[in-house]
Amino acid sequence: MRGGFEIRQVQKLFWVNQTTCWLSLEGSIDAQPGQFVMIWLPGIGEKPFSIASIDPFCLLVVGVGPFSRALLKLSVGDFIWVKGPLGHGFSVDGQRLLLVGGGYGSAPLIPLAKAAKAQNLQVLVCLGAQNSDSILLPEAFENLGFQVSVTTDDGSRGQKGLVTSIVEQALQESDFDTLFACGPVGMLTALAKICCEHQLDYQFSWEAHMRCGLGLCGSCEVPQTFDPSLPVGWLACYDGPVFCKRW
Amino acid sequence: MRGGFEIRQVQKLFWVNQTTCWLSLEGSIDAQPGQFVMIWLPGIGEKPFSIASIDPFCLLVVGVGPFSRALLKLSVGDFIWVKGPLGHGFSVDGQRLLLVGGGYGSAPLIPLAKAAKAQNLQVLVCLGAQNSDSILLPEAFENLGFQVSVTTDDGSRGQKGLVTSIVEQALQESDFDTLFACGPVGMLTALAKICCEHQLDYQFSWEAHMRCGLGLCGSCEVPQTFDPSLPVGWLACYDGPVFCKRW
Amino acid sequence: MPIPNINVSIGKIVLNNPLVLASGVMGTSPTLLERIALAGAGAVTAKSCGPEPRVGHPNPVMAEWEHGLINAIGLTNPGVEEEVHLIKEAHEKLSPLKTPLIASIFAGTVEAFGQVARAISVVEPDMIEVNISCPNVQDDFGLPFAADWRSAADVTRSVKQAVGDIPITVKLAPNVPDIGRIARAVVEAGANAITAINTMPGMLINADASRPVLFNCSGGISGPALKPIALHCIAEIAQAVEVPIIGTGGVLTGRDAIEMMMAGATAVGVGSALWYRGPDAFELIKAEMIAFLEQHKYRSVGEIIGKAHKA
Amino acid sequence: MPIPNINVSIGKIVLNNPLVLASGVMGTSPTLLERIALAGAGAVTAKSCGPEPRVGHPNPVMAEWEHGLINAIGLTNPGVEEEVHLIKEAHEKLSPLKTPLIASIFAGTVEAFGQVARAISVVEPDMIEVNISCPNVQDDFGLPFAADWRSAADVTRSVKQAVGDIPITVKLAPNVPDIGRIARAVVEAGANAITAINTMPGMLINADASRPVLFNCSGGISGPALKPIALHCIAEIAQAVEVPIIGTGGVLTGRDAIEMMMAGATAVGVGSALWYRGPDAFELIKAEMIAFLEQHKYRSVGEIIGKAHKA
Ligand SMILES: Cc1cc2nc3c(=O)[nH]c(=O)nc-3n(C[C@H](O)[C@H](O)[C@H](O)COP(=O)(O)OP(=O)(O)OC[C@H]3O[C@@H](n4cnc5c(N)ncnc54)[C@H](O)[C@@H]3O)c2cc1C
Ligand SMILES: Cc1cc2nc3c(=O)[nH]c(=O)nc-3n(C[C@H](O)[C@H](O)[C@H](O)COP(=O)(O)OP(=O)(O)OC[C@H]3O[C@@H](n4cnc5c(N)ncnc54)[C@H](O)[C@@H]3O)c2cc1C
Ligand SMILES: Cc1cc2nc3c(=O)[nH]c(=O)nc-3n(C[C@H](O)[C@H](O)[C@H](O)COP(=O)(O)O)c2cc1C
Ligand SMILES: Cc1cc2nc3c(=O)[nH]c(=O)nc-3n(C[C@H](O)[C@H](O)[C@H](O)COP(=O)(O)O)c2cc1C
Ligand code: FES
Ligand code: FES
Repeated sequence: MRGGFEIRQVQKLFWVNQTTCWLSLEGSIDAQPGQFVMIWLPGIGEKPFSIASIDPFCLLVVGVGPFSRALLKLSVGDFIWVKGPLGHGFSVDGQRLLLVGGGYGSAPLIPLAKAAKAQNLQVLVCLGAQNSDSILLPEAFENLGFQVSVTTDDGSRGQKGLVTSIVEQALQESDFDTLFACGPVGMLTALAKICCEHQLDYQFSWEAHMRCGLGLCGSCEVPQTFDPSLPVGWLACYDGPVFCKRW
Repeated sequence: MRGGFEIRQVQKLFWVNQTTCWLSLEGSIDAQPGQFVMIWLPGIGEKPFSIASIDPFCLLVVGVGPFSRALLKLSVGDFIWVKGPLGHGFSVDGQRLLLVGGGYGSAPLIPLAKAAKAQNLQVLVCLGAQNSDSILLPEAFENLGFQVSVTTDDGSRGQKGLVTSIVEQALQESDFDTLFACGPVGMLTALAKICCEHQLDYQFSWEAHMRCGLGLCGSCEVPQTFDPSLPVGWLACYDGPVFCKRW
Repeated sequence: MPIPNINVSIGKIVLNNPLVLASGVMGTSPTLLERIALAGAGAVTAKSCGPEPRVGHPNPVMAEWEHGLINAIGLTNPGVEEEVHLIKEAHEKLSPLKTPLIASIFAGTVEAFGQVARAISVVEPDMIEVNISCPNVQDDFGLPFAADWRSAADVTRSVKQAVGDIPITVKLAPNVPDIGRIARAVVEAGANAITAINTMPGMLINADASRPVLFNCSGGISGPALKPIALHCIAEIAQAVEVPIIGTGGVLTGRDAIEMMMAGATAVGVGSALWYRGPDAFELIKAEMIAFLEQHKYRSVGEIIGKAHKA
Repeated sequence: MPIPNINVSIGKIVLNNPLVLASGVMGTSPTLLERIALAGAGAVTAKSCGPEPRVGHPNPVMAEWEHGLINAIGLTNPGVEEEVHLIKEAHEKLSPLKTPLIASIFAGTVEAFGQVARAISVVEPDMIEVNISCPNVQDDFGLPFAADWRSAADVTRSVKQAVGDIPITVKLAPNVPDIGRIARAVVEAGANAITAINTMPGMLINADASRPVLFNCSGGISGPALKPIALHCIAEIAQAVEVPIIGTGGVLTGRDAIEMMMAGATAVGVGSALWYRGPDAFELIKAEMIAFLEQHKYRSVGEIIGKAHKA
């Protein structure tokens, strides 16, 4: 019954920056890297979150509005309600992987990186954010022994500019089998174009406005205007959030 | 879902006497000796029947009225619908077993005798019926190597009189650990008295008018007037059909 | 911490636990009612009885499906004349156990309801359930009185007048557009409590047989599939009236019972659980309720009644 | 033996198989409707649209429970003005696939129903579904029109007048005492078909949270638990009227679909199965239907319509 709510206790909180928290929950979750959950806070609301760690089950929460801030007000011992795992995650294809994250897009890439490590694959990570503070968890990748390149909008850390620029550089410098990405829609659309030009296989985790999370309400459709490779009527919660393109 | 109907094909028919048929159904049934099933013939009705063989799943049907006669009109390849196994069966207790059957009461005793055989137990079988023809399946027990004593009302086979009389004789001649019986209510009531006098453990399969077969409609209550050892509000389909008495 | 208190009261009737045997399920004789009382029920409801004896429908009368049970017993009962003796006998058996006894009645007309109620009231059950919602006898009696607030209120008044001091609970049907309206009408007409809900009309078809499974074709759904329907009805009723509710439908576990009470029930009917959980159903559910209350640090089960509407 | 024929017709509309995408499930955009047509549906129904845009209810709007789903989406829709364009676009996408398109409408008054229907009729969907039975918008609209045969008939007449030649199907609710009566009323008022049923009102409560799970508290039950309720309603309707029925509720497998048709449905709505069986639900159910028909030596699916009442 993946579509029902189960209670989970908050076991640890680790503040990554002023608005971002790593939430460690009790137990593990039987999920694939890239799957997501719906989190319900009774009386407050329900929103989708990537699974940032499978065992222990963790979330990476950026406080941007009412729901995420309510999550950040939780204390150790408090409870949240979890529906999931939902959707379809990444499949670890290829030997040389390029991981690209924008903002909290790091979250689903962490379990993916772990899986790649377990298989001894070659991984380069590119992370983009507004500024130095909001680059999320480069150390999570570095601790696995992977190289991390960073861009910030204001140049306060790594290269100044968009993450797409270091992706282009990376693609020029070496060969990759698959590009994995999660981040804002604009970033993914740009990356899709780049991958198309290079005929590079990719797996993108799309975000969209989710309501039911079960594939029935139709709210989370991602249109082909965002990526012409998407099939017609593609639902982020049901067919995705990960879309796999193999040329 | 033991309480739903499943379709079964009739695979063999073997006429035991003019009004009695051994019905062999497709497959086996995951049951204990002494459990029963409800048989549904769409458009005709639904009645309880003992499981006369577990593997292959067989019934022993005596044609006495509309439903049983309809069952006897079936041909090989026809279908019946089975709800069950239902209720609680015999538990093979003791080393020296006395099996007592009246009429189609032989039916649940056959799988019990098989189980006793498998455990190398000592078994004596007493069967009673109106006449020679209606003694049901003594050979089923004889083929297992067990001795069968018979009484008939008219003396046309075995001893003349009621089965209780040969039971009394048997109890005088040897020691038994448990008496197992199935047959008409009157026979069981008489046997209960005998067992009480001998302080002999017994397991009786009671019959009663069954409707739901699931223990909810209350129709199959067996009153303490039939056997004072029965608990209050005892339901044949739910607590039984087998009632176990240990002194 | 002391064990949480699980006593509840329906008006002046005190139950040592909130679990009430639902009408028609197992409790068809004094000895069966006694059995269920001994098995730990807080109160027991007798099978509904009507003006005349009824044998009920031919078999099959009941079947399990993947998500519940369905039955069309057809209100088998010995008729009120005989039932009076049975209730008397049951009462004598239950008194020493201190288990309240709820009689249950049905009839085909408003007047007959009053007559059956008057006859039963003579033997003084602790409460009388007015079953205006059996879905399985439509061919004999037409639409249940629970279908309409006016007829529901008429029956309630008729029964109330007939029974003197004996409190009455009116049993409502889920297949109505606005159960809160009906609850209001029967409470205004004198109902002391409401039992919600009876079974939901349904049908099983066996595709191989190309036939309805039940002889009566349609029947009443009970068990797990009924629970959210019951919760909705209880919540609607709890927001419409103040009287105690005996919340019934699909309770199999202590958690289910807790949910019913959070929706607004004061007591909890238990029927199909006797199939799903076996003869120890009452003790199992009770133990699970107590464990839940302890885990969540409630001191008494009363604290959770209607809690889902309060937070 | 040749493969059994599974074409069916709802009036003059021919479906290459009996499976119809149920309203509100996945088909909220022209591209999603196209997707479902490509996935093998015999016809598709668009999400119900009303006079004005509605965002629907806040989250949680949906949850799975042990025996089904529950939702209170709250009739999210862009309003009829925008919907007209979407239906037109969907129609263009579906025409080459030869998949009939059913628009679905709702409104708060009899007049508004007529207005929405007229606006939609301009873009000529193959059929218009008149949703008088959504249980999730009671706070905004009061009791559904499906609650009463008179109001159901009034809406039907109003729509029928507005749409000219376009056939209409009226979508009924299960939580009524006598669905056959309502079916008769809407058919007399001009309905060309009946869709039965919409979801059943229900509620989930999470005991740990002591709260209803859905933001809207109550919601509509769909999926497995709904099937016997739907079968009962379809059987009642089939015995009351002659028009085709789109039997809807809890169909997950080919066998379920067969049961619906044996109960009297001409076509079969499929909604929640998209969750339970995944994106191939339509092809899976279709293959299972064909296998059943072959096994039982039916030559055409038409032979089983209403068969449960005939034997
Ligand atoms: C598949 C999926 C996975 C997700 N995983 C995560 C995750 O792992 N961690 C996480 O923190 N969130 C994640 N989100 C986003 C999350 O579901 C909420 O949308 C987010 O927490 C904002 O909700 P809110 O109610 O707090 O703010 P809202 O009121 O919804 O938003 C407040 C403001 O912030 C803007 N905003 C919303 N989301 C973002 C964003 N991601 N970046 C920048 N601005 C934003 C809005 O446009 C609005 O102006 C995910 C979303 C999806 C669809
Ligand atoms: C637990 C249980 C197990 C059963 N197992 C078997 C079984 O293995 N084989 C089997 O054939 N039946 C068995 N029965 C009996 C069976 O369920 C039916 O009652 C029987 O077949 C008669 O049904 P009918 O509709 O044919 O006749 P009915 O109309 O019910 O009865 C016709 C006439 O026969 C009489 N009668 C009914 N049953 C018997 C009987 N057993 N002996 C003599 N007269 C009778 C009735 O009183 C009536 O006068 C069992 C019953 C129970 C409760
Ligand atoms: C076999 C059976 C018989 C029933 N008979 C009656 C009855 O006579 N009167 C009545 O009011 N309800 C009757 N009901 C309904 C139950 O009292 C109860 O309302 C319903 O089963 C829902 O509860 P459950 O899910 O716990 O079984 C019967 C239910 C079943 C299963
Ligand atoms: C998420 C969801 C949204 C729905 N929206 C509508 C709707 O807008 N209009 C409508 O008439 N029915 C709506 N329904 C009801 C379905 O059309 C269908 O009647 C019901 O779900 C039962 O079928 P199922 O069990 O196959 O899902 C909705 C159901 C679901 C699950
Ligand atoms: S959120 Fe409802 S379909 Fe994806
Ligand atoms: S037959 Fe219904 S209780 Fe036994």
